[in-house]
Amino acid sequence: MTAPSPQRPASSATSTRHALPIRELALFGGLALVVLTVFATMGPAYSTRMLVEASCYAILALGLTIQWGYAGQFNAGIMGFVALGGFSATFFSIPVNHAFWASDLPGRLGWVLLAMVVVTAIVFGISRLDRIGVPKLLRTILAIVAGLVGYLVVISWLRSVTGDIESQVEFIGGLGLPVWLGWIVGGALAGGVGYFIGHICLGLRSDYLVIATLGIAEIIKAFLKNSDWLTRGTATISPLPWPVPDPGEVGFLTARALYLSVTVVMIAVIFFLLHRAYHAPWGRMIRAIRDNEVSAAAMGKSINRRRQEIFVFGCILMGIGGAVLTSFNGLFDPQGYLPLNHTFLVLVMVILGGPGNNLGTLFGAVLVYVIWIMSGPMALAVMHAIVALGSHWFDWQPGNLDSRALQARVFVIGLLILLVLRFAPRGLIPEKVAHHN
Amino acid sequence: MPLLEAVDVHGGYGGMNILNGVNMTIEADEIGVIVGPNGAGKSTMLKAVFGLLTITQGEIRLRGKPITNLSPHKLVEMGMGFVPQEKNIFPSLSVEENLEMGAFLKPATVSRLKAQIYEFFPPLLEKRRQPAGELSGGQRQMVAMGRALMNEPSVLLLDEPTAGLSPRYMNEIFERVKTINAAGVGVLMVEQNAKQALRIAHKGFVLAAGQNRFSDTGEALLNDPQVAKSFLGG
Amino acid sequence: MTPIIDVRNIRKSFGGLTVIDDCSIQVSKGSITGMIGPNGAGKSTLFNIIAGSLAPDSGEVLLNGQAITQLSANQRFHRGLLRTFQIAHEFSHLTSLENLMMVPPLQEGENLFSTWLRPGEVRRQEAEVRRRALEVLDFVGLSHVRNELAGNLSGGQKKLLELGRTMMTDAEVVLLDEIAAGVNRTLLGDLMGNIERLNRELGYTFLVIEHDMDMIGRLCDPVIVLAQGQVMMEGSIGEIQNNPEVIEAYFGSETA
Amino acid sequence: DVKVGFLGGFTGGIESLTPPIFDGAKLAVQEINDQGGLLDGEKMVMPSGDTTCSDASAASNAADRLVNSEQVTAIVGALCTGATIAAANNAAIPGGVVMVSPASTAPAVTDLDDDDLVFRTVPSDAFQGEQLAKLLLSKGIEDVAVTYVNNDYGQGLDDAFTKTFEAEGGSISANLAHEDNRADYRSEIGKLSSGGSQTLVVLAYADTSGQTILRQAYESGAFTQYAGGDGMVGNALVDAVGADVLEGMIATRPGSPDVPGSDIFNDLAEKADIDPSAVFAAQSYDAAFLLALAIEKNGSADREGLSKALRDVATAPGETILPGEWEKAKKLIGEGKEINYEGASGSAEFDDNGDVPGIVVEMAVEDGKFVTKGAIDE
Amino acid sequence: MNELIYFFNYVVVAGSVTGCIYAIGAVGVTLIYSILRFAHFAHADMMTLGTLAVLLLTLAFPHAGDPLGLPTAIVMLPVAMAFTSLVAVGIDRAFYQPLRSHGVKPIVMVIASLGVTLMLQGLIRLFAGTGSQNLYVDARKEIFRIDVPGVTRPIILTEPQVILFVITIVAVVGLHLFLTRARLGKAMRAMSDNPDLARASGINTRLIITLTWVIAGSLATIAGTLLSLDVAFKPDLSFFLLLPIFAAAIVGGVGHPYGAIAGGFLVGFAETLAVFNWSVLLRPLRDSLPTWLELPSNLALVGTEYKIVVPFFILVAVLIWRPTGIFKGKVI
Ligand SMILES: Nc1ncnc2c1ncn2[C@@H]1O[C@H](COP(=O)(O)OP(=O)(O)OP(=O)(O)O)[C@@H](O)[C@H]1O
Ligand SMILES: Nc1ncnc2c1ncn2[C@@H]1O[C@H](COP(=O)(O)OP(=O)(O)OP(=O)(O)O)[C@@H](O)[C@H]1O
Ligand SMILES: [Mg+2]
Ligand SMILES: [Mg+2]
Repeated sequence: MTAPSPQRPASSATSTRHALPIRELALFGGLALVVLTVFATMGPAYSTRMLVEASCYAILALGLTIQWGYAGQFNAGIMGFVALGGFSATFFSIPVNHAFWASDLPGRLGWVLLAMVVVTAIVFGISRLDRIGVPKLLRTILAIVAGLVGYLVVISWLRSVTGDIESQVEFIGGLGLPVWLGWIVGGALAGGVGYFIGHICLGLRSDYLVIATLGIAEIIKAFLKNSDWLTRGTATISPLPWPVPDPGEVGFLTARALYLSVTVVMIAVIFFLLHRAYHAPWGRMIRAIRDNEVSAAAMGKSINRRRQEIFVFGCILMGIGGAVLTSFNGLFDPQGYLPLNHTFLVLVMVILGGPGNNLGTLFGAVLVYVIWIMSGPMALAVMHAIVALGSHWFDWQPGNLDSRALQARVFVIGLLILLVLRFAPRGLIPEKVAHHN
Repeated sequence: MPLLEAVDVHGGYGGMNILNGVNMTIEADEIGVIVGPNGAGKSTMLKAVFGLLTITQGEIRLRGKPITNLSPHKLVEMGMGFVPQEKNIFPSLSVEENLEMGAFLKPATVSRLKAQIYEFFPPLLEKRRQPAGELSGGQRQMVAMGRALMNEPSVLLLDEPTAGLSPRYMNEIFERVKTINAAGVGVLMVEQNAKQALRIAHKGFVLAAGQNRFSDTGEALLNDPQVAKSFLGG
Repeated sequence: MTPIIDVRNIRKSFGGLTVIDDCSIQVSKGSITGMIGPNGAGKSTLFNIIAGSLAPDSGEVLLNGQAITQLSANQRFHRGLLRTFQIAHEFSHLTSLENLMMVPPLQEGENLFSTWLRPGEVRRQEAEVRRRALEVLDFVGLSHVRNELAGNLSGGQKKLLELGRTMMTDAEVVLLDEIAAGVNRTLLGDLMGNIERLNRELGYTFLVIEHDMDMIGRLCDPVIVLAQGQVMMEGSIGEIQNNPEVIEAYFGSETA
Repeated sequence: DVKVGFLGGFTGGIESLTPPIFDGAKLAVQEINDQGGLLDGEKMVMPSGDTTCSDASAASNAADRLVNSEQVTAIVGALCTGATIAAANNAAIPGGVVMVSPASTAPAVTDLDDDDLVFRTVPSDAFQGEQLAKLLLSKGIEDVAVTYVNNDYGQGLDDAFTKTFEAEGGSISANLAHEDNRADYRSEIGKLSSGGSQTLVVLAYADTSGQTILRQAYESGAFTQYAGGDGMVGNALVDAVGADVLEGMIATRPGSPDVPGSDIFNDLAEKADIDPSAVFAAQSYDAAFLLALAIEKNGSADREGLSKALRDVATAPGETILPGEWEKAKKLIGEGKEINYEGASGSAEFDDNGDVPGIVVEMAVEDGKFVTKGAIDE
Repeated sequence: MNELIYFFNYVVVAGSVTGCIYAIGAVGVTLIYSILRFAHFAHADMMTLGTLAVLLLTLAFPHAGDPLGLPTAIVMLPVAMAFTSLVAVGIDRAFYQPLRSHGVKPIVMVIASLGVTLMLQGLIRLFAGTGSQNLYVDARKEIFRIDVPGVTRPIILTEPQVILFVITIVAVVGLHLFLTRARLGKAMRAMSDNPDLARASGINTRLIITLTWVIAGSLATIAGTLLSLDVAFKPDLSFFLLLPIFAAAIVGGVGHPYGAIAGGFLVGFAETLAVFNWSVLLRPLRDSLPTWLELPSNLALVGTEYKIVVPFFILVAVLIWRPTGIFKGKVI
């Protein structure tokens, strides 16, 4: 028994099936208009920058739309994968620190890493002791004790080596390789971590996944932030090389336009791949699993593998997007990865555009990013106007005007989420229902 | 004055009409049975009566009073009871609590009625502390029925109450419906075990594609060869 | 001849309550075996154990003489073991047609890389699958709602969809859990004809839980009676309907 | 109009420190406009951008907006070091825009490869940390526990402090980073107090972790003496934690009470209803004033040549210009004379890296207020 | 002995305080989860909002608590609770109710609550500024230093901590009684199970939902106020509590108030113990240790900078070991 449910995508999609995609055209036309307005008011250099960033966010949003829109996995840890991608891009592209490699530190670090592997292997071995008849309780106790002791030992070694790295050579430096290599590895790294997380969490309920991913993102960030030997921590690394000539060489506009063309090509490729996959039986299977796992298992689909696959796929995109974004920003700062900017904003993009609809996601990414960027100055202007009126009528003189105005931006993003959910719960360009006649 | 009256009811889900002018009348001492093919709109009709659906045209009256689009808990206060076809229990509440919820508006009579229900469905007594979601299909059906009876309704809407029940309980349900009807409760039920249902029915309605196809006494429908062939399985 | 399904000494209890109690049954190849029993006898639980949705506490399940107890539900599916659910488990946000189209195993298009690298092959298979799905929809009388989301179907239509899914791929054994409940009797008559045909012509084996005696009577031989987690008796429908114990436990005293 | 931008952390980690700093800069703008404006009577305007302090992309974005959309001539800011570096590398340096930061204290700014475009009116933490260490030792405090906020500010300050303190014979029983903005620091305080020191040095912000730590440290009863860096200076802190608790707390901050500019600035600020002792307000005033002088000297609102002009007006030789003396300066520049700005926070003698020599002031809590005790001698 | 007192002060007391706060927060989250079926991310900001109300009231009447000998904030608590409940109900009507009647998936509700979080955060900061403020206006927190004979260190407890312990117990017991005994409590659970059927049983679902928000809003106010009494009011304090609170609710088994308590204390103590420097406890043994074994000065499991990650390790560990949480996350 269900209450009258207005969720009737079938019929709504039916009615517009054959006509021109008027809705899409109108929305994208409107978006183009908005972007042009920005170009006119903010100048081409800044606006191109905005577009590049929006395109990086679009890659992130596509990653999320796969996970959430396709498969119903709600990943609230986007920030973590972005940070991983950013780290990889940084590590590959910045110059080699010769002081580090000339010292005995790489060797020592290598030994510690080896010790880490050995300890893990020992603990793993102990945890398998029950296979040869050791009682389970004893095995568990042994494993925990060995793990704890091993952990404390390795950690103290690691602390000493990293302490020396920090005091002698500051940090280990980079690899001095082309940056696109870092992007690819960033994707792989994020995918790898995604695999690990998925392994633990995907069996859980969806709301647990939200919390777990939220936490893991914090862990990744805490690690990057506090591992000064690896990332320089809060001291930040900049500038980062670009795959195309940078503004110092060819000026802001040209450099950014070149960068934009790189990201646009990437998006086009990703888009094409996703489109193919979604409209193939693969997409149908994923939606089926999202709907009803018990039944999908009974229909012979291997749920865990598929969920894993899709989670990793999404994470890879997030890693790549994060890498591209970080390179563009020209600065690696672990503290700069914030849930608000790198998780919730992406979330809003996907909600607004339409989870599960790639085109909608793209639309959402660009629109929301423009709103996000413009909301700062706009909030300020509005606030100034209000205060001007307020002081005129009531002699109201609030302090901290600018600070307060910018808080309003957080408010606006929140309100935007709610309004979209309220009036277009499935996004402005909703997921389509497949029809066959 | 008829107990329940539906006149030219139109309605559906989110803009699409499923019911295209359904008429039904039952008197206070009558059992009405709705039969028809799957997807005909039988359940939709019951939901419409019970206020779970927006009716776009037509009227529904209870004892002459219009109840069109009244909210369900008002109707419960007016003595209506409903057993839905699907999702008809509270899965995480124990069996006993499910029954108590049935008598939410009449807390005073809970223990007396509970005892009655257990007597009627002995398997539930054993399971009364178990969450209803862990019950077998048939046991769930018993809980659903029991829950509706707990309110001592004066009009009872039943959507396939015997689906999934063993023959023994199916028969008992029909008996029970007869008994409570004899005590003055009007019953409107949807059934796919149509032959048995029509046997106890005073009125039968054959619904197809959201419209009345035949309406007559139960007996007459049973004996109509065309009805039997197309709707009752020969 | 080895039975196609051989359930050996299965036990299952839920928190102290034993639901299946050392139960063994055999289903011989090519039969339509019925299973009846009072509500709560453990029939659906036994199905879940055979199909792999539930793990037994002890005992073994064999399919064609091979132990499958350790296999997961989806692996059992690939061995030709199909089932329906008593409480319909449709994919509510897929259309009826898609509900059926997603069933065939090993579709090329389910591999992410194939969708990118071999689009032609994927499309060809897809057309084939669609053709079959449309046939099945026709079969179970749901063609007119093929583009409707399955979640919006009526109760009976969902049950029909459940049945339709088992026809989407070549099965060895099909487990049907009360498909008749909620299905219009006229339509059910047609469906029974089709089940018989599948059984005769394609050699499907069926294990059918049902409370509808007409259906059991028309289709099934033998019939197993389950009560309180144990096999009470096994025999033809005639034997069963005349057994006083079964009458007492199942049919109720006043009917037979 | 001539635009000089302001970059600050209006939201995020230092959002409560930012407004007074912005006020300092706006005070300079106000004066300049009141006293005849820039160049040919053009008005100086100051668009602002929010760096959020911690988010590099927001910082470079805000900077980019100032550089490319607002087309500013120069920038006051940013405040947090990360933001300054991000803004410089991504917008200001490629765009050839001079930045003068009034608050970025981390040593990293010194090493920036900046085409001589990045300056600051605040000494590097390296210096303040040393001075704080020496100050404590000179008061006979030789055994301390240190905690610092885990960011570039806290870390830089801590590095310098620890090095000097230990080198000069002090001992540090515990040295602990803490995350900003947590609810509870009892476990941190537990660790800090486990070494038995009676003095706790807190290198954090008065609004956030610093305050909570002091309050909880007092509640734990483990310490008798507190000390802190510039981030801890603020009467709000005393009000919040309790005057009797903090009585005698020692602190340092950059700035110079002895330069004549300081008193003038205090007067000006008080007249404009701004707290003159607010951290970095004076530095911010100086940054804005200096940039205005440089623009005047450069003779146009162009970015070209501004950094050279800035060095000219800031450093000796030349006639001394004090805060508030815009008219005089304008006149002198008009006459083609050399000038040398001596600011509210110091002499602003930039070295090759764009850093200023530090003057660090000793502060103490007395009678429920932070009072300035005078510059610390080298 | 000194070391034991030290342990008591820094682990037992600190852990209990954190635990209590997490627990009350987690109970609220769990309650909303079990009735409305979604993870309410705005809970932490409801805490802040409630505390803000308390703060404003306290500022307005700084001495209201004096005659009772209680901190003014505590006296103002009921008023603030009423206010917050009202706001919570209003938010529900404006934002959640329409979604619910659309029959959206729970995850969409979660997202809506994220939206509410951001909105509340923006609003609170817009009005309250950003700095931190003490809830003891014109008053001083009382600190009880209990001397243990023969030891130099005293046991330290503060007034708000004592109040916190008392209120936690009262709130939990009361809530449990309400949920299990009261008819309305059962109706709430029924509502969470199957809202349509609840309506078909004559249960006034609107009333239930309103009641849920009243309870949740009140609990949030209590948690926020007690926390702020113990530390200080800060507009974004609660965001840092959100994650541990959710970890606590899940670890305890979502939908189970006692589980939430257990989870809260587990997470609170885990945090405290993980960063505790165990070498302090070993210090008395220092002299009897062999000379080659030098006692490291820092024997904490993780540095305090990693404290924030502790709840998640607990979460993941518990979820792997027992996916439904300690108390078998069934609904209440
Ligand atoms: N998850 C569970 N937890 C506890 N008890 C359960 C669970 N699932 C089933 N049971 C109990 O096991 C018994 C058998 O249930 P089962 O569903 O197998 O019955 P059935 O024979 O299919 O009955 P029906 O004909 O009514 O569908 C019932 O008493 C039921 O209450
Ligand atoms: N929630 C819904 N949204 C949209 N359409 C629905 C919904 N529920 C049912 N329908 C459609 O309404 C029609 C009638 O459904 P209804 O449930 O009333 O059938 P029924 O006569 O009860 O059938 P059955 O005997 O199979 O239970 C069906 O075609 C179904 O697809
Ligand atoms: Mg129906
Ligand atoms: Mg069953």
